[in-house]
Amino acid sequence: MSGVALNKVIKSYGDVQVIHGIDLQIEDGEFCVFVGPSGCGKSTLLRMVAGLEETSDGQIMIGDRDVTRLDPSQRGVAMVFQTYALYPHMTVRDNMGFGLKMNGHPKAEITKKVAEATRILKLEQYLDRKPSALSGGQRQRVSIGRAIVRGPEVFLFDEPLSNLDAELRVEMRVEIARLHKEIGATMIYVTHDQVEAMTLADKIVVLRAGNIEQVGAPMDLYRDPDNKFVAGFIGSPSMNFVDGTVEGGTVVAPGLGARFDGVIHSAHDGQNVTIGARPEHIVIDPAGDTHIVDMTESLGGVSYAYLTSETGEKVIVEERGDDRSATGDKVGIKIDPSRILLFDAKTEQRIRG
Amino acid sequence: MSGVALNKVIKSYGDVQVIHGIDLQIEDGEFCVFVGPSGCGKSTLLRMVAGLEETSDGQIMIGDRDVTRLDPSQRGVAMVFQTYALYPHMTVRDNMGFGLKMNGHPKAEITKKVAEATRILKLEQYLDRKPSALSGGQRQRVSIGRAIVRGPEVFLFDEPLSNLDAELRVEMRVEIARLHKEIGATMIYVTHDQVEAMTLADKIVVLRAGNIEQVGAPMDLYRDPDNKFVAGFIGSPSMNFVDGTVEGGTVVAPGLGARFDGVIHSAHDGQNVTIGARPEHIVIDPAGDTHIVDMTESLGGVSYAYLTSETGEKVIVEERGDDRSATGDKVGIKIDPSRILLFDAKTEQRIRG
Amino acid sequence: MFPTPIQKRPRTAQITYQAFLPVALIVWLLPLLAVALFSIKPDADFTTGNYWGWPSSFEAFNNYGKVFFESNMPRYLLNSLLITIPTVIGAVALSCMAGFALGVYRFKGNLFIFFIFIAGNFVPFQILMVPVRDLTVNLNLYDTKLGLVLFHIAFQTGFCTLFMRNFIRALPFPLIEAARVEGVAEWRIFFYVVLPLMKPALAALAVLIFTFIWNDYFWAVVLTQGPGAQPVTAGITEFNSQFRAAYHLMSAGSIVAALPPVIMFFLMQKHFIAGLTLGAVK
Amino acid sequence: DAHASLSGDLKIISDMSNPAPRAVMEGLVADFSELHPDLDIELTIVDREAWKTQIRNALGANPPDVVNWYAANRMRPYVDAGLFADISDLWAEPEFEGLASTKGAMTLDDKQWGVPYTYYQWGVYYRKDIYDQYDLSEPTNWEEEIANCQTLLDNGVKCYTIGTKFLWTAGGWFDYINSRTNGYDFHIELARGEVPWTDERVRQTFANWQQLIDMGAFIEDHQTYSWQEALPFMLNGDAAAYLMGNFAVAAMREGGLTDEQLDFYQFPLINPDVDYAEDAPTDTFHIASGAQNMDAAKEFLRFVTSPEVQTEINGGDALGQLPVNANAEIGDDKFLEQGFEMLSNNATGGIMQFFDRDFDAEMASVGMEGLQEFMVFPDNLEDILTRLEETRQRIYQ
Amino acid sequence: MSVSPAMPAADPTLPQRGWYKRNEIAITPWLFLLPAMLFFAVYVIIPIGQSFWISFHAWDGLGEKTWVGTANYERLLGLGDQRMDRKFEVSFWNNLRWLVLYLLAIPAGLFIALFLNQTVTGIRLYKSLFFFPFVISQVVVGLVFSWFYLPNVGLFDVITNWFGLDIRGGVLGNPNTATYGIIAAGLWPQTAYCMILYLTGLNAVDPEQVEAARLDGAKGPKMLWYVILPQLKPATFIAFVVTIIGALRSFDLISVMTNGGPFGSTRVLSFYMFEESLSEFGFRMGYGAAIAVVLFFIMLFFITYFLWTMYRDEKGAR
Ligand SMILES: Nc1ncnc2c1ncn2[C@@H]1O[C@H](COP(=O)(O)OP(=O)(O)OP(=O)(O)O)[C@@H](O)[C@H]1O
Ligand SMILES: Nc1ncnc2c1ncn2[C@@H]1O[C@H](COP(=O)(O)OP(=O)(O)OP(=O)(O)O)[C@@H](O)[C@H]1O
Ligand SMILES: [Mg+2]
Ligand SMILES: [Mg+2]
Repeated sequence: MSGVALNKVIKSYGDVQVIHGIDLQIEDGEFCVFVGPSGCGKSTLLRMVAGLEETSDGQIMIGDRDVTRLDPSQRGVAMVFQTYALYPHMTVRDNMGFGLKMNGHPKAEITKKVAEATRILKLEQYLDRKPSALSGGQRQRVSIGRAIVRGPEVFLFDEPLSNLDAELRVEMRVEIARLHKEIGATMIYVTHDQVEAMTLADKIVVLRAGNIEQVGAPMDLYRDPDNKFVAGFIGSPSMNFVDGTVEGGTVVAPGLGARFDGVIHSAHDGQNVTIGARPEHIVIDPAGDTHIVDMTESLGGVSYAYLTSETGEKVIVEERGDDRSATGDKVGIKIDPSRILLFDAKTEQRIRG
Repeated sequence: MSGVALNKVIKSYGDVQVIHGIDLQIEDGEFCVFVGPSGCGKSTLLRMVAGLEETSDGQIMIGDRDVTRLDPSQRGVAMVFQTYALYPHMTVRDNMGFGLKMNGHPKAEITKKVAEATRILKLEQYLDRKPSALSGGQRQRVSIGRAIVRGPEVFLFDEPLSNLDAELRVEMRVEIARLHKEIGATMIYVTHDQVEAMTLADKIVVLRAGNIEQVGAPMDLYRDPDNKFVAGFIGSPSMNFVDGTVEGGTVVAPGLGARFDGVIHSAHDGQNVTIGARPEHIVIDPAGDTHIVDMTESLGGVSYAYLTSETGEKVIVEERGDDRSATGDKVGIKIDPSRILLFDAKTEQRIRG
Repeated sequence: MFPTPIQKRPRTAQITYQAFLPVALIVWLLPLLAVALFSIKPDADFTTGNYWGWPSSFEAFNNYGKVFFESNMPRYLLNSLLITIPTVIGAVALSCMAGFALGVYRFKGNLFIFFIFIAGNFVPFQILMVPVRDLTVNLNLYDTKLGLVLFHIAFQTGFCTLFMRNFIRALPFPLIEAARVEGVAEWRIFFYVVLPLMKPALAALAVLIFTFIWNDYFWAVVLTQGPGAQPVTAGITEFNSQFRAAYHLMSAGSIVAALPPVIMFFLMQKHFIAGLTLGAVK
Repeated sequence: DAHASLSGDLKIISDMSNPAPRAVMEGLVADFSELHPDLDIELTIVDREAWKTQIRNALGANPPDVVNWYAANRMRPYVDAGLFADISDLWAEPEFEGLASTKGAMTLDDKQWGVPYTYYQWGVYYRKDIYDQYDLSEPTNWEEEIANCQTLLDNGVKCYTIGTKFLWTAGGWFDYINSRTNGYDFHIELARGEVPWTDERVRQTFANWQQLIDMGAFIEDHQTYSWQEALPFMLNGDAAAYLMGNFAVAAMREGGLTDEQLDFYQFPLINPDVDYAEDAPTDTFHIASGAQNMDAAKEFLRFVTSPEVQTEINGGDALGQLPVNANAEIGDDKFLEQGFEMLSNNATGGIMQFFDRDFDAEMASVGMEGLQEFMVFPDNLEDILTRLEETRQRIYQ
Repeated sequence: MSVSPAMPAADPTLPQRGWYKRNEIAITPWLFLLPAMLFFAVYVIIPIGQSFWISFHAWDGLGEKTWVGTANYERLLGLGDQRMDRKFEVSFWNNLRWLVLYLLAIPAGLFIALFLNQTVTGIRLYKSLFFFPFVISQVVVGLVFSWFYLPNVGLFDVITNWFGLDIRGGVLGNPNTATYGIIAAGLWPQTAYCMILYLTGLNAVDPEQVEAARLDGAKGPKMLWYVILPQLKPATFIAFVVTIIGALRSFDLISVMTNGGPFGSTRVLSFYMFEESLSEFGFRMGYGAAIAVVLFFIMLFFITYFLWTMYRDEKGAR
């Protein structure tokens, strides 16, 4: 029983409220990822759970203990920092054992726990090095090791991989996934990175300006976002948005050079909507002539074509075949109407059917 | 006439040789990208062209001038640094005009050239700001502008975008492509980023430990690499490699649970080979049972399945459909034999036919 | 932040802290406050033994008036200025150039020369006393401000070079490379690129050297004599013998002597503190 | 005449930095420049203590024309180094006959190197009112001295004030007790390094001194005061007497003591077999050998030694000391008169210049430090004497 | 493209460049170094050598030098059949006292820095005022403290009298306390100096490490000892260096406060050498130089340590 529950938590710095009463339930053993644009409050929220920031109002529960006013060290949490925050003057072994030592655990126990964490993270050969003699990935592993040793109920990660280079990032991501499977603790993870969020999370929490926009499993958010913000935020390259209007239950989208029947109730007649379509769901029709190819970018197995419609709206299309369009081509596009999403142009909320 | 030619150039720091006699021909107006693992000598080579590092041996030609022993300022090159290297105490305008001013060009000429570069880079409204009042992308634009103003024959870029965040990086990448099209000068560009290399380059130079592994157009390298290193380096996620042997002109690949006929001359009989297959060219066969799905990573439109074969070899497969495999599944795989690449297991050189 | 920000402590702790701060400050500055108190007392208070009590009459104007109009103090102050300011300019100029050379260029002996500067700076300066005094005498600069200035420039150059070199080292090197690629002559790089970026270091160092030189006593005693060239630190001892046991005047004199660096410190506080740490704690 | 033709600059450095002498010096210069309107006189007054170290530098480089210094042995380093000008020609002038008594003190190697401008007696200045209050009279011998002192101490008054921070005041006490105990000749032998400090006779001197110390005759903490800082004890009546040079009188008067309160007696006899010897240091003017304006400098020396000027500057309202020119008049001042009387008639043992002028410089510095220590920790005597003896042996080997 | 080349180098027929131009990068540093090196050599480096030279002579600073070989050192250190110079011995031990006790400025500075490392209103002013003593000339500090220590009327004595303590001779008049009294006066500005070094050091402490330690349950002194102090190492190092230098250079305070007394008990080497060389009864330049050389060797020990540390850092940085 060590899920995390936030009840109407609020954080203010002086007069400025940055977290506006968030309710969130994270189950025991769940891997929960916070995403959102920079400054939306991800780190703040995480640090409130850790106890590093005071909670201005509301309640934080870990398991069934109310920890809102407890010291960080008493909450049963461990945190992994973006900059590793390893103690530079201690060896890897001492870094990992430091927390236990501070709390007066016997030497033998510390040794045992460090050994176990070392095994899990394959750090055996580095135990006597100082952090400065380690690569970025190794450092981050040590910092995770330090968290493991303390045997917390909840692990907190604040963008742990963003200081690593691309290759290492992939490696460490897999490592963290494995770790979660192996020790099964509750984890809360803040990231900027789409891929990390999508691949690691059991549950993604999308934050925006101190509020939760949507909570859900990664593919649910990807396929079934509640609003334009989430739709645009999840997925890379992001979803294409074009303006449209509803005319007799039909959505007219000049930017796509298309009309979509039966995707909306006629009740919405005359309403301005935004139509969302992911690049991989749009197919180029070489026979058409509604769009011009501005540019193509080939990444090898996949290319992206940047199109401009007659209305001036930009559309990105993914191409995977061996024949791909070239800059300057005049083309048309095709979309399976079942793949498009509709949003209210004003409220930006999803219009479901 | 301002291509760049390197003839057997060598760079040593004291006793340590880091560039081992490189020959390279870059045509006038070409966009050439250097890639390679960290520490392979990309920056060093670029800086040798710029004249910021002395050339220990060999010859560097720009156009038909031998510039090997010339000062940086006399080579007709301009360089854009990763950290922008803008003079923080000067306005954008002064930054761009500084080089000309120091070399005694008349004011009117400087003004004209700065105006032109400003126009190209759309920096008009920032001319009187100091660099500290600009965003990262704008700063990098100014630093490119500074290069343009000098009207060099060759532009040199050392990881110009790696200090920018993901979104800006995409934007600036497009900008640089446009710039190249517009002014048509020869450009040499160092990067770590797959996407930048693939999308910008006319010609990619793959370096490894101070030697050139392969030179070619991006898609040529992707589809037709000369050796295992290039095959593995280009493309993300990288190519799968499994061991195989040649038996009577047939390649046997236990790790793929497959045999490939007619892909190799029987002359290679008995030879150990490495078989390469890109994730997007492998298809999962739910009916098979040669592989176990260790883990899947879903990024939305695409998922990657991490499989282990009976031989213990790991294979990554890309999945795009709506039905994707799940962790723990037993599956088989299928590959179009025309898509596989063969490498000599020892020399790691490509075996063509 | 360590220790825990007081804002995160209980209200009582905050109040205690806020209240304790001024008390601690007063205790810390007690000797100074005593001098300030002395300097506004009348002479009579000392003969009657009222050292620490309330002044029996307020004599600040009298006492300070005496200091300014009936002693050599103003002359000493002027000397100090005429010694300190040229030294600051000279030492900063020399060390800027040396720092640039040592910080930007790689050449044989770079580190060695740098270390010589540092080592020379940490030498117990008494060892220089006799030879430097002789040199000054031979140059006919004994008891001149110039003699003092030249020596101070030379000696401070060690410290300043350490400071400047480390500062320049910390500047992004691509700035210099960028200028080189643009064909800017080396000396122009110094003037147009490096120097403008060193402004904070220049300010910090200038303030620091100002205090050092202003407060120098040893060399003032060794290289000068009399009110013709001596700075205020040496002057204050003369002042003291002139008014021996006249605590009120001595206090006023001391305060006047200490004032300029104090004013400098308050005006340029930020630079000053940066100065203390910049060159040292890298 | 010669006076009118003087022109150019005259640079004088004087160490007369205490208020009264300072005024005298400034007056001197003012008068002199009135006589010679074309002469540009630059007077620098430096701290008396500081001057003792600065004179070398001053004479070495860019020297002034006229400086203050001291007579006798104290001139030697500068004479040997050729920094003082030989002014034997001046002494040959008839006007200088009035100075004949001091010629010896100004002579080294048979030449004269400066002129005296003042000298002064040492002796015990005491609070007559306090003595009267306790019905004491001026002591003439050691027993009376001790008895007086005991009475004062019993009444909570210290017998002597003294400030030994700058050491030399202790030298005065040694000069007196030693010469009273062992006689002038012995004292000078000791000064010349001819007698070991561990000599029994020296010990006797210290034994006598220790009597006073042990009974608490001196004020406490004297090692932290300069001589001026020790004055208030006498002014306030906490101490009754001060063994000092006559220059102290000005300061005592300025401190508020009237002539009724203040009186003077000659240091009492200790050993009845020896004659009185007195400290009477001579202060002097010298011309630097590198002087730029030799004529003006010499004229200035003539000026300060002339009977009129001597009378004026040594008067009770000025320096309050004794004039060196026999033709000058002693100021109308009871201390000057008493002093002159004492030196003329009652100093048959001899005249001492002072501890730090009679002894070799290094010996003097080590010695005075030892004296100061002795005054604070008399029990360290043995150690102190060993130390002094070691130094003597090294210096006079 | 429309931007025309602006570089002179684009001209293939390069004019022969001047010798300076060709060697610009090699020559420039030396030109820039020249004035500073010249000054430094004339006023610092050469005089050090001269002092060594003088220390082998007997010289009164006026006449000719007389070569005496190592006689000065023999007398100073008591080699051969002589006793070690008493004054030197006293000075040397006093110097050690200075060295050891002066280091108290470091923990004291740290303590005050920790006390002041808060963000409350006006804290900047407080920090400045606490730093104040460092800005004041040591001469003034010396005067102030000698009044502070005056027997009977000095504030210090007044305060100690409340506690029934009476130091005989006053702090500065008692040979057992005088040196400590001066050191305490010296500690005052030095503590302020260390304080400011630590304040800047504390600013640079990685807040994430502190947070990590907080999560690890380290608090108060434990946190200070295990996490903060190791990070303050550079500040400590500098504080150590400047304090050592200050301790060995101590001259102004002694000269102003006691002039070496009472009876020479507060002498240190730097003061003693000044006394021997240039004071009233001094002018034994050779002997003074020998003392300076000994002081130099003591200092050299620290200089070497400092340079060695710097050298290691430099190597690491490249
Ligand atoms: N100490 C503070 N005082 C005032 N405002 C603060 C403070 N710390 C954070 N904020 C504000 O709180 C908001 C949330 O900040 P937070 O660091 O949680 O964002 P974030 O989502 O983690 O951003 P990023 O992705 O850039 O790390 C921001 O608007 C920020 O400006
Ligand atoms: N000044 C130097 N002295 C010695 N070796 C050096 C020096 N500079 C670079 N090297 C070595 O030269 C090799 C090439 O370095 P270079 O910086 O060119 O690599 P790179 O490919 O640009 O790497 P990265 O992608 O990390 O920027 C490296 O092995 C490096 O260690
Ligand atoms: Mg954050
Ligand atoms: Mg590089």
